[in-house]
Amino acid sequence: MSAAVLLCALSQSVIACSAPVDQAAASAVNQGASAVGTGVLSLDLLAKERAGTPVVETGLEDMAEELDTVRKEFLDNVPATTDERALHREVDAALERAQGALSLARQTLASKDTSAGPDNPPSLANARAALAASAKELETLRQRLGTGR
Amino acid sequence: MNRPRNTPTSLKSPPSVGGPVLDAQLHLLDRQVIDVDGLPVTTVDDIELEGVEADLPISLGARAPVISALLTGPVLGTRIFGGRPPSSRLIRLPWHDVSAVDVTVRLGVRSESLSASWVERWVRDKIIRRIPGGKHDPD
Amino acid sequence: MILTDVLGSRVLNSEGDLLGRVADARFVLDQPPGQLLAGARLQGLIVSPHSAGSFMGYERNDVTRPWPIAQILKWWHRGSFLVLWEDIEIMGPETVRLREGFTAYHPGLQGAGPGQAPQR
Amino acid sequence: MKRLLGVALGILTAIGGFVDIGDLVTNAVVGSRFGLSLIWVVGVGVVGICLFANMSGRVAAVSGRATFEVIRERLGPRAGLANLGASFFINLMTVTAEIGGIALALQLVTSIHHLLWIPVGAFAVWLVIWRVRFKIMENVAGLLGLCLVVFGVALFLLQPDWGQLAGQAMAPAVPQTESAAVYWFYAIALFGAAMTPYEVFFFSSGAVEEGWKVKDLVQSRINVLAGFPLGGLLSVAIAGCAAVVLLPAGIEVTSLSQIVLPVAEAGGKLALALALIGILAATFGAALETTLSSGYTLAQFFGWSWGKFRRPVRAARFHLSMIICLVVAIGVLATGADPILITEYSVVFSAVALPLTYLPILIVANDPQYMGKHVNSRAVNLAANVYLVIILVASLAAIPLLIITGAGA
Repeated sequence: MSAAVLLCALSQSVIACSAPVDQAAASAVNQGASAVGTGVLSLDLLAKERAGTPVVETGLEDMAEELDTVRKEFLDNVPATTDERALHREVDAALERAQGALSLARQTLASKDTSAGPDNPPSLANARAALAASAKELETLRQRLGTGR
Repeated sequence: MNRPRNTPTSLKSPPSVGGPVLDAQLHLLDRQVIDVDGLPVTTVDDIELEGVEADLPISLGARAPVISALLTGPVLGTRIFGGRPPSSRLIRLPWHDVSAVDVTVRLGVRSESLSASWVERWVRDKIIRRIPGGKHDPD
Repeated sequence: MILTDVLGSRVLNSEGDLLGRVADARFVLDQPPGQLLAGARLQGLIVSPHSAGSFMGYERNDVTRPWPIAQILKWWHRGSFLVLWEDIEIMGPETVRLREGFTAYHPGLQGAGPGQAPQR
Repeated sequence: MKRLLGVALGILTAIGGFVDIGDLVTNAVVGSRFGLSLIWVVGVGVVGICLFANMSGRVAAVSGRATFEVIRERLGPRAGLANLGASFFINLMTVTAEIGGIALALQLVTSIHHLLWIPVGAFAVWLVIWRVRFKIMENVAGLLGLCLVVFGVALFLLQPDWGQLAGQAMAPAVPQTESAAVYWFYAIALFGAAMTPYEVFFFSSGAVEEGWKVKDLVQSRINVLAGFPLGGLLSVAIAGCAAVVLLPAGIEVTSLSQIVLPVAEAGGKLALALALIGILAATFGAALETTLSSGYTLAQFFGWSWGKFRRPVRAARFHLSMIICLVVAIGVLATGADPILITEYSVVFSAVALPLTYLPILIVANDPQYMGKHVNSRAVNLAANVYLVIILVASLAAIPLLIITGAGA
């Protein structure tokens, strides 16, 4: 097992070290778009009553974890030039908005479960809209940057 | 690596013999040993020869050595990694307990009585027997 | 002594020339029976000029499949021969020395070996 | 009539038992990133596993020797031990992945975090191995695994553009968003997932467990030749669902929760429930098979007594070693290691180890000393030789591609 972990760490560090900022940005945007897209699809399925809460909840949790990792890894890249710094800021902001949208969706779902705060329930529609906006933003970025592969 | 250059070129047919022929590597070593009840006991990790001493000259006309026992246990480790276990640590399956050799080596005795199965017995008595259900057939 | 000590030993003729390495030991079940099976007498050693490991014995039987693995291994062990116990002067973990004027025999086994597949 | 039922049952369990966490994850990942353009690999893998599973089953039925006894006898202790080390390591990795898969599936059903399910899943696996008869264990897991057919149904309900899917499958090409190295990396992963060595260890040991004789060979051949390709179709359906729903949405599969989304989209909650049952059964069944395979390989190498047909006290070290494997798997998963990542590595390492398993089987299947008149036919040998070349290439290319592509990232 340790050999596998070592190899994984090795290959990952090779990527992290060798990847220039624009490639890292493309890869982070690609993964972020995938995570947010999953969130949109999950909420749609929940709204259409095609999937139960456990599946959607787990899916959102998985995606939130993934986004956290993606953003953390992206932040390990240090931009050198002005252009790179701008791109870095742009992508990081988009990832942060994606994180926000996902956590809003998770809160909504959780509050629906416990029916806490009936006065002002954050609605699923709001959460979906936030996720969809983030998905659109990341998709535009992805069009511009490619998948980084 | 110095290649042998004195390999004999013409080979004679071997003399006929009065019994089945076994090549140790091909037919004995690493074969599964099964007891009289069909229970696997161990594998043949090595073979002990009686009637010949290592590196001592053999007198002309001396009787051929015979297999005194099949060996198992720590000898496997030394066979893989080198060295030799002390003679006292060899676990022997005496040849007179062997009843047949085909794709397995079969014994004519029960494994319960063999020193080769002490680890199995220890694990059984100290651990497996104490877990509920270990003594019964699966349902 | 222990058999695998001898396997892999260098085989020398009486003048000390290297002939190869011990690839296997051949036994004959023709001794007075112990209880259940005849005693196993050392008939001799199989010497391979090319490598110590007896790799599956293709040089000693007539199995030719799977092609080409059988052919490659047979070739690898070409030149193997059998020396009888009577021609062995000294046997040890490093070297095996043969007597003067030893005879080299065909290493071939008749048939597939002692055990046929048991019909279960 | 009874015989016909037996055949039908055998085929059904072979279908349900074919898919495990490795097939599930790898096929979904590939479908979501490459569409059906890698599906030809599943075909290559299925033919290979049919060939060699059949061969190992025949060796076991005719000679009574299971695969790892044969490996030790043929390769000797040194190469045999190296082989045992590699096979056992990969097998343990697969056990870990399957138990992680059980836990992830249970999380999808209950919302309770999968870390909490890991000890429960591992304990259930042990209990079944400890107490349930081999035949029942195999049949129940296999039949429940058939629920995965819902992936095939979902694919139809999604009403995809069949022409486009067929085009991807028939004229494979590297998608523009992916590099050639990543494409071939996933080709090897799919191949490794379809041909995992544990299936052969399990299949041959299972033949001994069930006491197969020469006359049972016909039925086993039917089971394999019908069951495995149909199981392979399930794999294709999983990839197809991902290709139809996830690929256009730009979703790349990284978790089990994403794999079931297309089924929900197509068939709603009922289909989703069936898919979850199927995944649970498939991972649970595979966890049983891989845990047993760990015990089989160790016991067969060292000559210990083994087998579920014996009561545990008659195969003490065999049972103890499986308990230890399960504890190790729990330990690894408790560190928070991602089961999906472990799965992806396990299928690639499986591909690396393939020649170690399949070469000795081929050699013994040709040895009249073991096989009598049931040695391989020329046609089987020809096909096996072709596969050995493929296996060797995949094995040699796996690690370099793993490093170049950063595990396909």
